[in-house]
Amino acid sequence: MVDEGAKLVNIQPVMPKCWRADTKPHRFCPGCGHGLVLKALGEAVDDLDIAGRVVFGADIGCSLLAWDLFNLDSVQTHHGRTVPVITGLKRANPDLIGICYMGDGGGYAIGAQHLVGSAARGEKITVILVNNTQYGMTGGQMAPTTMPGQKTETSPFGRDPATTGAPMQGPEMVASITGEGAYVARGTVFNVRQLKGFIKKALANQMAGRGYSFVEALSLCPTNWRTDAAATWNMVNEVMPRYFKVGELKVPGETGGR
Amino acid sequence: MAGKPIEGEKRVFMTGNEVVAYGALAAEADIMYGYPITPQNEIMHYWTRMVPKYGKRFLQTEDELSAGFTTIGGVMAGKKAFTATAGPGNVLMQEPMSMAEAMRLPTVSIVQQRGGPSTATVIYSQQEVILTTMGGNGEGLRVVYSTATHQELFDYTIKAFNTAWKYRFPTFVLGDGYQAKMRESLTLYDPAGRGIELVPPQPLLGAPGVPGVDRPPAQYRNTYSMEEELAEVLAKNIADYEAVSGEISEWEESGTEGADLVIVAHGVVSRAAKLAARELRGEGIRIGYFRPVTLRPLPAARIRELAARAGSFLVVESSYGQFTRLLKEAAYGAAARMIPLFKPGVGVTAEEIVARARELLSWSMRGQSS
Amino acid sequence: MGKAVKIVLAGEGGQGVQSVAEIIAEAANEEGREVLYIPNFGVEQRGGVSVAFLQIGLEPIGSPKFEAGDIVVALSDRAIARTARYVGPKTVFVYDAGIEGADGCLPGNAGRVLAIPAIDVAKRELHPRVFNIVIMGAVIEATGVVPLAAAKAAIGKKLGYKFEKDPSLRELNFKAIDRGAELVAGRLQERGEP
Amino acid sequence: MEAYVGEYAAGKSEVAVNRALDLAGEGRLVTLVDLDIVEPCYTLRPIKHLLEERGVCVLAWETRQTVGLGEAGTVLRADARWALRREGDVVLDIGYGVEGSKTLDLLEGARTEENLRVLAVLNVSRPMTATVEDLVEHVRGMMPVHGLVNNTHLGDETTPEVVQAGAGVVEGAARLLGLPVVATTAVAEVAARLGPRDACGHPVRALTRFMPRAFW
Repeated sequence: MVDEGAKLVNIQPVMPKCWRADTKPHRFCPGCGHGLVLKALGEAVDDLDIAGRVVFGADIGCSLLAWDLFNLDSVQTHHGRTVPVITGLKRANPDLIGICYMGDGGGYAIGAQHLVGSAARGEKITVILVNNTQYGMTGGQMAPTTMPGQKTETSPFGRDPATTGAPMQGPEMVASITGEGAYVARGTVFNVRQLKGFIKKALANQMAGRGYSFVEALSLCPTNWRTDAAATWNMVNEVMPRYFKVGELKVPGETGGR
Repeated sequence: MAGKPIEGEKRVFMTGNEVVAYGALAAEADIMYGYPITPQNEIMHYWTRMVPKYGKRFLQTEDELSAGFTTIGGVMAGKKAFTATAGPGNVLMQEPMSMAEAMRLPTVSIVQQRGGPSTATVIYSQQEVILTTMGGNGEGLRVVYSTATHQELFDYTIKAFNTAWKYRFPTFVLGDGYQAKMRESLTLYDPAGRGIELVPPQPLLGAPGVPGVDRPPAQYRNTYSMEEELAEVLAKNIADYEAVSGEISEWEESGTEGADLVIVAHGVVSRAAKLAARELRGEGIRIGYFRPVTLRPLPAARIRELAARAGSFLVVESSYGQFTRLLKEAAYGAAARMIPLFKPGVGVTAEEIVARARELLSWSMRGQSS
Repeated sequence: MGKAVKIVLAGEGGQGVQSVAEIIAEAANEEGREVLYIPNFGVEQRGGVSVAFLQIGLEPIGSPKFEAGDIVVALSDRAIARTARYVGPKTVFVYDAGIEGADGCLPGNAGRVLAIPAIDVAKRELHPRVFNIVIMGAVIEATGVVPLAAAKAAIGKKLGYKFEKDPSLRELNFKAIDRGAELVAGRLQERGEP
Repeated sequence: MEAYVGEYAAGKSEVAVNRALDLAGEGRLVTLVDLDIVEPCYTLRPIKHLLEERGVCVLAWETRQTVGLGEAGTVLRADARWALRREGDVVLDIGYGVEGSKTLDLLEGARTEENLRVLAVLNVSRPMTATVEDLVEHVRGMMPVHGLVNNTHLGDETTPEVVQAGAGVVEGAARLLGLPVVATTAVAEVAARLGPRDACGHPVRALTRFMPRAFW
């Protein structure tokens, strides 16, 4: 028997069943929010017991680091094209459950037309978009989600809404262009339990064939924010919600949303 | 759902776009993804009309990037998926096709070339040769069939699916606005009736079984970290491509034996070239005709042989040397001169080719007598 | 026969030139001829002059494009201007005699220029709607690409459902073909033979 | 503990690598940390093994351990985050970036560590940092900074005159900023001709160039 002390030392974080052990530890920066979102997604896939039907699409940017994170069939593409790849897959084989995992640059800028087109058509896919307010992998440039005054490599004096616009309201846009059966929510890594609930509902919505499902996850990027732990949590808990309202925006069967 | 779309053989008179739709049907294509652009629209129009009857699928996407990437999704799901485009749409299409090349995906794309650059005309050209053979930020590891007649549009649409699924390189049927819109007669047939075996598709993603339990997960990516890692993947793909280039490449030729002048053309222009060569030969003039059917991979060995023997190639194309560039590369080091008859963005008639050939022949006669 | 007969038909949208070309093409195809038909396309297809290009012969047709037509038919002033580029020294240029101001813009280089009162004949003797069928008769007579009977059969195939409802339409259309043929009969010394 | 900060291509990495090697050469325990997270194409990765052979502990990814560097890959290592808790000398090579030395926030204890000295590496030959005014503004944007390093150079065309002129400009900026000039650095051949101190009296450190070998 192992004694009590040794047991404590050997405690490992619990990994979702659908994660691949042989590609861990994953390669995100310390303090990165992706791990939290992907854990929520992994647990949702476990809970729904759908690993045999899921195809996971990762985009470029930091989300691409997830291309071999799961024990799931996966395809990594770029520039928001994950949405049409998974759309094409789902259209060709509707028995599959398609997940698009992407960042705010791919989803709201270079691949925005795919988000708009797929949402408007009501594709039976689930899009999980991670909003960390800038382009992480290319070195911290301004994104559509960058907040007013926020300094990035391409807004070195802070984002000026007068010349570069206001932070993109993704879920609000998706909610307004999708039909009845759509599920739209914005979660946050500050509340992973709630985020996992949103993702589960989004996947269940796809499985029921009701319509589009979209979850934006407010996330963290201490590396490019240059923030320590306290400032990082302050950013996601205090600053980001000023611009991005957390909650469900559209739930099938409920009128008006919340 | 009806049975086979084409039973036995059937003589028909129709537009090229219709022919492509029937060709895809005969090839047992499952799903088309597309975005409207002239002159390929009727491929979608006819396909969508046949969809319910034969249990097929169609998706109109938000643009050609999406049409290409959804086609990629379709083939990864294990379906015979295809798309069709032209001109500026073909420009956008190159991004997904680069990925298809990177991942060795059996996509089939029909290109009906229109005038360029930019939106130019919706009518006709052969100006998408470089784009279709070498487009994207890759090495042109793809197969491009340049068709000349409606019969070929049908034959090679069927063949494109087989080539794509057999060799796993993105495959293109390169037509043009003339072929798209004109009508002529051809014979539709059931491939099985002619002993053509259709290569069955296979799922790349979503195959049976739970990944990590029943089988390893299938995981694809288009990004690498290191030069060496990329170099290894490319080296394998290039070696595979080189290995099958000989068996994929196709050409047509006549009267090249002993001919000092060979008229070289591809696609619809080759019809005029063929006619011109025949007319001149009718007058007892020794003149050759050569036409690569595959622009990628080009029948390079045959081109080199001919270029080593002939004095000149009269290269005729509805673009400003795009086709000639491919020929020159293949024939590099051989003696033949490449004499241009370039008509970018417009069609070429047999009369023009005959006139140009006569001019060249009279010069060379004069050269011999002086 | 040597080369294919090349035909250009041009008119305003609604004048039915594409239907005429299509029926001739289908008739020729049924007769076992080689046929290549390009309806005009491009920006002109919306509100512009409609042009049909037809080649009919016994051997596979070469280039879809040609420089000069054997017969070029223009049914409006704009069509006359639009088709001028397809006229050569061997071309028979046919236009409707009722086009106002046509005299000033006729192609000077045509082998023969022929005005036929197709619109007038259709209006007075038949029905304005069969104007294009009159033209078809004239084109067939002028080129001999198909027998008139084959053209009638092709019309029957295309408009059969209408003819069944109203058998008098059959007579009207067939008469229009014959009248069209009469309009050019004897006015051309030589004609293309198939 | 020293952190080297500065503009794009100012020579931070070169100065940091040489500093780490010098300290290791004295038999000290040295950890060198790669914190270039904006444009990490010149990084310590390729020369990691070389430095380790010379007794420096290097905290940097190796290219083969990363994924997605096609898009640059701002991937911070977990052990880099805790670098300041290590024993011995710690030399930090900090990338450029709009938030300047705020990159230090990524390290646990950076803001409370009394022994950490942030040194701005300056190259007066770079167009954006060519005058005293430019330098003052540049360094103020990176605060807190504890000292300046004159690394004025023109690559292979560097002459003692170029370095001396740079020293003068850096000295001027240092006076306005109230900061010391810790050193003038130059490749060994130039340093030899400069002598132990430059014209302004700053100590001269000789550099061996490693970074040309350190692409990706």
